[in-house]
Amino acid sequence: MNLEPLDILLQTILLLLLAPLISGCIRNWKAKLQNRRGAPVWQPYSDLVKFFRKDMVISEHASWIFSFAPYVVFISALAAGLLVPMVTAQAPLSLFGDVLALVGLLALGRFFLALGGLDPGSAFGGMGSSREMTIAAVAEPAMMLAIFTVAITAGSTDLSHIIQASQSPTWKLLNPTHVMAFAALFIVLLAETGRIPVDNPATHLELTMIHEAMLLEYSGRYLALMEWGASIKQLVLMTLLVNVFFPVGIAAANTPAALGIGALAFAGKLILLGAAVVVVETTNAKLRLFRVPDLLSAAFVLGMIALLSTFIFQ
Amino acid sequence: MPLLTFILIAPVAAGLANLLPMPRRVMSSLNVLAFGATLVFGIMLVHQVLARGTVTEWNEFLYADALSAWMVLLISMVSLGTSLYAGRYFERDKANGAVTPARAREFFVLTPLFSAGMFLVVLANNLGVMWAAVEATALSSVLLVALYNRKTSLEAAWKYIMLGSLGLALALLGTVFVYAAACKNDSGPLPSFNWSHLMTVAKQFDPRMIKLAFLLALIGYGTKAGLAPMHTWLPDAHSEAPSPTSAMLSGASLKVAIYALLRFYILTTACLGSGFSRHLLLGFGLGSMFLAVPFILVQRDLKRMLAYSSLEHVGLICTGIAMNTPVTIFGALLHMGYHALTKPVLFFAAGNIHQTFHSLKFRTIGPGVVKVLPATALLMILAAAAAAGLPPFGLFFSELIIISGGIAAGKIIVSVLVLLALIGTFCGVLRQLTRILPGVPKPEFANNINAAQLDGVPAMALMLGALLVFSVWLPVPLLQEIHQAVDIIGGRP
Amino acid sequence: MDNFFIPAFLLNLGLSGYAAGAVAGLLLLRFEKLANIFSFGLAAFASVCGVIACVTALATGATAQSQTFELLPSLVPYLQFTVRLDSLGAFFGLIVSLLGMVISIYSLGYARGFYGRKNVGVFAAFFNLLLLSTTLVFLAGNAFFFLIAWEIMALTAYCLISFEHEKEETRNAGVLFFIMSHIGTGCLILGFLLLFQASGNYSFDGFHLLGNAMSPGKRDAAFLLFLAGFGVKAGIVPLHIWLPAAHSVAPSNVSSIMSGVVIKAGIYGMTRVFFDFLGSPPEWWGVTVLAIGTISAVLGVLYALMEHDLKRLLAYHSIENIGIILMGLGASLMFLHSGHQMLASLALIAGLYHTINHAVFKGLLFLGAGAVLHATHTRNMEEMGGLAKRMRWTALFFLVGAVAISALPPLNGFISEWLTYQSLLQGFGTTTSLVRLMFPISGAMLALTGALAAACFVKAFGITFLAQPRSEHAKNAHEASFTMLLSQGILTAACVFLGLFPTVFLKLFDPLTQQFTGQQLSAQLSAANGLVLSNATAQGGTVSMLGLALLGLSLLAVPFVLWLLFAMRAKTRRGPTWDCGQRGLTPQMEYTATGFSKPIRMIFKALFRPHREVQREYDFSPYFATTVRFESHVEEVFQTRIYRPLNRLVLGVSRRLRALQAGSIQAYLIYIFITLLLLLIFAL
Amino acid sequence: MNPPASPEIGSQLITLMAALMLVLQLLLAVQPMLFTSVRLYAVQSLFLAGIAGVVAFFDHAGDVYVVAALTVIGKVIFLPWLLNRQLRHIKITQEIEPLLNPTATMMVCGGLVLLGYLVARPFTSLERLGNNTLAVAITLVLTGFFLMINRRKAISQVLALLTVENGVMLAAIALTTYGMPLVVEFGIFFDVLVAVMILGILIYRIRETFSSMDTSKLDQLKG
Repeated sequence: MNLEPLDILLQTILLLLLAPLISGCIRNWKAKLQNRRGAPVWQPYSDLVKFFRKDMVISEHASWIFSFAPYVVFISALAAGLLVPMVTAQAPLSLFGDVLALVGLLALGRFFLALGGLDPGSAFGGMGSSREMTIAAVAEPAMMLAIFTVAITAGSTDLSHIIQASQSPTWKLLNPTHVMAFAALFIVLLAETGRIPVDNPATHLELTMIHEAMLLEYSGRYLALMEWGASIKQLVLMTLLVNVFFPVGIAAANTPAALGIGALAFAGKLILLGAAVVVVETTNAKLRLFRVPDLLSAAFVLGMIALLSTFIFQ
Repeated sequence: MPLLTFILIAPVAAGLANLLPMPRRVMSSLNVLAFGATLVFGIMLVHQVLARGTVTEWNEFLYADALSAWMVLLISMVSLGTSLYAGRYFERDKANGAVTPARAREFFVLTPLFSAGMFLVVLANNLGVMWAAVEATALSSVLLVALYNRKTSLEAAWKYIMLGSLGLALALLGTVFVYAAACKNDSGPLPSFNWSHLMTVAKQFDPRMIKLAFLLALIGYGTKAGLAPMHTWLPDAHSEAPSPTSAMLSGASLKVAIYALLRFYILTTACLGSGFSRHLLLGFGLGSMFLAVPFILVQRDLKRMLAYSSLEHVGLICTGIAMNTPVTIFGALLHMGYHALTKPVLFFAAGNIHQTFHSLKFRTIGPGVVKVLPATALLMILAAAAAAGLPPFGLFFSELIIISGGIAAGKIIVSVLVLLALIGTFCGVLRQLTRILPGVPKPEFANNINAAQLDGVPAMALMLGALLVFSVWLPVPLLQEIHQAVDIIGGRP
Repeated sequence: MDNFFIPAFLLNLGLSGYAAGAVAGLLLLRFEKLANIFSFGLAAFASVCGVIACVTALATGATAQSQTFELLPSLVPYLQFTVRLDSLGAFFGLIVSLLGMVISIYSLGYARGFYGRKNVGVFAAFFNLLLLSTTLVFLAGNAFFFLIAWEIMALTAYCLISFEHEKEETRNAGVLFFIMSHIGTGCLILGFLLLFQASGNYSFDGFHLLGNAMSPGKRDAAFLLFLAGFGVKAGIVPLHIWLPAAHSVAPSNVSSIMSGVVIKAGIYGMTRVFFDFLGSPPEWWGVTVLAIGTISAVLGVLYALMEHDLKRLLAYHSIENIGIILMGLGASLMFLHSGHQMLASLALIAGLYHTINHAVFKGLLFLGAGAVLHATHTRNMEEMGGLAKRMRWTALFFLVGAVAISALPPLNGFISEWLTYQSLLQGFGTTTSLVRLMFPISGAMLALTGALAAACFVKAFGITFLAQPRSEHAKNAHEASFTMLLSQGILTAACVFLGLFPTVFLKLFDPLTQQFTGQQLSAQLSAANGLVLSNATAQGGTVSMLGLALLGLSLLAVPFVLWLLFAMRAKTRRGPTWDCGQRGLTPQMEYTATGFSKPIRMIFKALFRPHREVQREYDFSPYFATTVRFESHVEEVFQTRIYRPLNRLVLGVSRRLRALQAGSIQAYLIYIFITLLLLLIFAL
Repeated sequence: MNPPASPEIGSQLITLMAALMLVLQLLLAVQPMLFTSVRLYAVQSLFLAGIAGVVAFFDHAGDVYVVAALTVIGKVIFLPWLLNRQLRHIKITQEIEPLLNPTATMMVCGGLVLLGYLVARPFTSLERLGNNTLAVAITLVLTGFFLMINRRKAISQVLALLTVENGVMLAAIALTTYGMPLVVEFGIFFDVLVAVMILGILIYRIRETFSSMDTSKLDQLKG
């Protein structure tokens, strides 16, 4: 497998442009579902531009870590995105890293995000970092179990290879294993992207917020990078979910037709998943922090069952 | 030249000379001189034994084989170290008013006689004479134990002499039985009671008598050697005696008693085959090892702890011999030697500590000896590491050799037990010494830092140095000589 | 043999270098500066020799079959002072020499803190002896010799741990360490004795694959004995009890060498015995090791999270990483059982790669912690903070170490855990028995461990280096001296190198896997001519830290372009942190280390059983307290449930037995009398 | 003495005296007066000497006369004198409460006698003079031992020790053709003398420091 600069460039652009749109859509549909008009779907773009234009206020207690974190968060998410096949079955950079590397990159981003939250020395930041790392810690095993299930059935940890394998006729699309693994991973998605019932992306109420609490001291282009990074991460996880479990219509070859179909299918799947997220967010209330582990342990158990069923069905 | 005679005469001469009023310096240097001489003679003796097998004098009244030669070396080393240390020790005691000059002289007179007795034990050919000599060592050392004339030291001396002489009475009965067996054996008017003779005819002895004899000797000489449960006098005597005497008792006298016991053991083995005597000795050896552990673990007194560790080592030596394979016996003899070099150092260090802190209770001494007596503490740490069986000191080797030999001979359980006991002792010693050696000294001692700092250090350093050297390198003749001793004990001609 | 000449020569040079260093330290007792320079200088020189020797030996294949030479003539039966350089020995020799070199350099600066206070000469001498004995542990070719080196290692380690013996805490920690280690040694002696009984001598060559010739019972007994014996040294749960105490009270360079190298002696021993001596393993061996590894990893990191003593925290992470290493070894044993040589080598490499990685980054972290202690005179993280501004370089190095130990790309920790994941995942297919569930489960636990470790080091770095200083000490902290920084820099570079160029380093494993599993993997493990690390399967599954790093750098273009487009004119100014309007944010308002790990403490309450105590003083209503005192601490369940009761039992029994020596001469006479009667009756 | 008397008479004499020694031992065991004890010991030693003499007479063994002489000088004359002197010096006349009351003491002694006979039985065939002298000897040793346990006064413990020693000597005479070799006899003899002297010194010092010679007070050293 050789690297194609064009693919890399295209996918990078796709990630950069698509990510804010997704968050915009989700926000908008949520409003609709709650009988509000809601901000337009392209609101995030204008937010980002605005943030970039603005001056920055940096806490006097902060050290260089504070300024270093946004770049790491943003770039790690972006790099992770280049490891996932989106429209084409062959991810542009799957040579550089498999699904484990992807998890690793996201973790790297989280690591520096949390440090950035601690650096200014405000109680909110510390609280946010603490909770973020805790939830990530309990989410990680569930995520890994789900991924293992897929990786074991596909016999590889290479995402492109997993998806190619999933397109092979022998692949049972809706076998219980994958259903449960999907469920587990979906819960993890909610946790990782800071959605209700784990976190409330809209709130700035100190007792409930997690992700926002860490960003509280950020402003200007750093804030932009942080937000953007977050939405890219969300896009990456959603892509992972949809493309691994519903590999329909992914372009196997680089013919325009195939690409077109692939793009459409991809968009369609994202819309569906986004809708699912919206429904969950509107129909649930945010959980108390110490109930969250129960949810995630449920995800873990689902992953376990998924594994056991692979064990049974093989 | 009549080596054996010289070996006996040198210390006696020194002791008698010390009866005359002389300054302390002269007396101690006389002792040093005498024991230096015996050491040299001992080395020469080793060579003669290697050359001729056995050395006899006064038409076979004195008799030395490899085993005796080995013992002679040990006794001389310990006595030499002791007399090197004793001089300054009693100077300070006099300064503290702990002893009167007369009593100090008593020490310088009795110690050489004590060693002379021990030399006679290992050189006597006649078992009866050997017994008398053992009794003599007991008598000469009891006054040394009582030297300080404190209540406790008198108590210790009383227990020592009573238990000791009782045990020795039993040992005498055992000796009588052996002699009786000899009488029954040959019809001559007055049969020879010489070891060299008995061994030649041991086969024909009446087994029942020899059995009884060995039992009595085991209890009798076992009392003197401090085998459990006859050991009860040992911690008292060792802790109450002046440190040089404790060193002599633990370093030499215990082993001499073992030597006497060994003679009977060899005889019995030759007569009855190894089974009977071996199992008894094994039982007592292991018993002593295991009894020592709890007493060390919860000990409150430094010198008593050292005494119990001696008990443990004696037990190990007996176990090694009782396992009765060439390797284990070799290990046991080696262990004797290394222990004789190690334990005195510890007692000397204890002596320095006692004179500086005026107590031996761990609680009173408290932490921080390293700060108060740096040199002593350092040497003590090294010696303790050696005694606890840590490399690079020889006791680690000898212990591992004994255990390996046991395993090689298929005695797994015994070896495991030995290992357990050793670990237990290690933990105890470490726990106790950590209570006193490191740390910050109590305020009341913080001021007399460096007091008596270098006294006795040369003696300790000498013995420790010897231990270290002989741990990594044994002269070939010595090695051969130990192997001969192994054959003697193992009953292989 | 000629390609063995250079290593042999250098080894001798190195060993004698250590010895010389020790002697120099003792000779120059009175001149501390000279002692410091000469002794540690010689140590550094010796370890450089060691590094070169081991690398050349591994690279030139001098270790293909083991090479031996006698160090000294021996006089006692069974004992030979055989130095034996085979691939495994050389690999661990490399670790000890590398760390030894760096830490000797560090000590040059660190030991200055002892001037006038403690005796630097003695310290340096023990340090050299520790390095010497540890090297000999890895190179001994004779079990007897091995045990000697092992015990000397323990002895010197004990002396170094309790070097600052003025504190009682230190003394107790030292005793605990030495007792545990001695019990472990007891197990080792028994284990070796079992082997010895089978082979008749103590030579390691004679032990090779000896287990196949032993009766299964003895073989399993030996396995368990060695597992326990080496486990104590490695600090596996539940035998780890000594480790946090000892590592935290020791001088930091000692903690660094202990955690980086000495506990690895346990790993060395297990690898040596399980793969070299005991022959083809039954399945339950691998399962046991894997299980123990998993448990140690999870519990280690959980207890680490509960600590706010920086060095105890790092110590618990040593337990965690030992667990991860054992996961690799255990998996490898299971693969050997099921006859998958290729996977066995992969798992073995994973374990050993993590061994050197842990050595590097844990060494680095302890050195960093040492620098922090040096500057703030406290181990309590709650009194630190804001050091990133005052100790820029230390902060940078510590951060790299933290990222590495949290197994985050692009550093070395990630590589070895990636290899572990790979072997675990592929392990699932190797058997159809239920046992295979072990693999994904321990994989998931590994993930949990990794995430918790990340959390823990966000806390460690964040609370220590970020935000405002929480105490005067922290406020007046100063950067460490040059040598201390240099050494940390070297280890940081090592972290980066081992992360970015694993395929280069993996070549060194070839002789090793060749020796134990008959496979050479470095070729299959590297793809795209060495730029990419592959999992050696056809289905792919590749990772390239180098690639990701370059990608990351090139992606910096994006923010740059955006900056050009929009933010050219945006200004940046400093302002106070948002303080909710009441002016002035004080350090007391910052999140504490304890607070940071509170959620986790709550989640795992069942395990931690935290002791919590709140005292409120109030005038009229408890909701308006005038003063509040909050106390909370977590004590290890092993401490409270196993070790303390055991200790009490032993001492209690001993105290009872003291009554035997009651002081009455009549009683003593009775003892003898009864013995006499019994013997007489027995003789009848 | 030209007509060599028949061995029967000798052996009967010996048996008689041995029996008397045993009786004295038992008396010694139960009666508390110290001066009496010393006298009893002296008489017992006299019988020992007598036995030695008889043996020497009937076996024409010159050495054994020496043994008898030594016994008389040492144990019948010197030691009792020494002990009496001590007793007078420290003005203690009574053994107060022994551990066991006389009845129990006697019963224990009876048991010990039994054991002594059991132990000696295999060897009775080997004895030339008088049967079961050896049994008496072993019994003396055992009872003497028990006496040491049973007594508290330092001096009576010493006495007990000396009776043990008597038993050993009796065994020596009973078992061996012509007694032990002279050198050994001398060695033993002087050892015993020195031992008693040293014990005397110790008793004296103990009396000085403890103002009592009750050995059950000597229990400071524990553990």
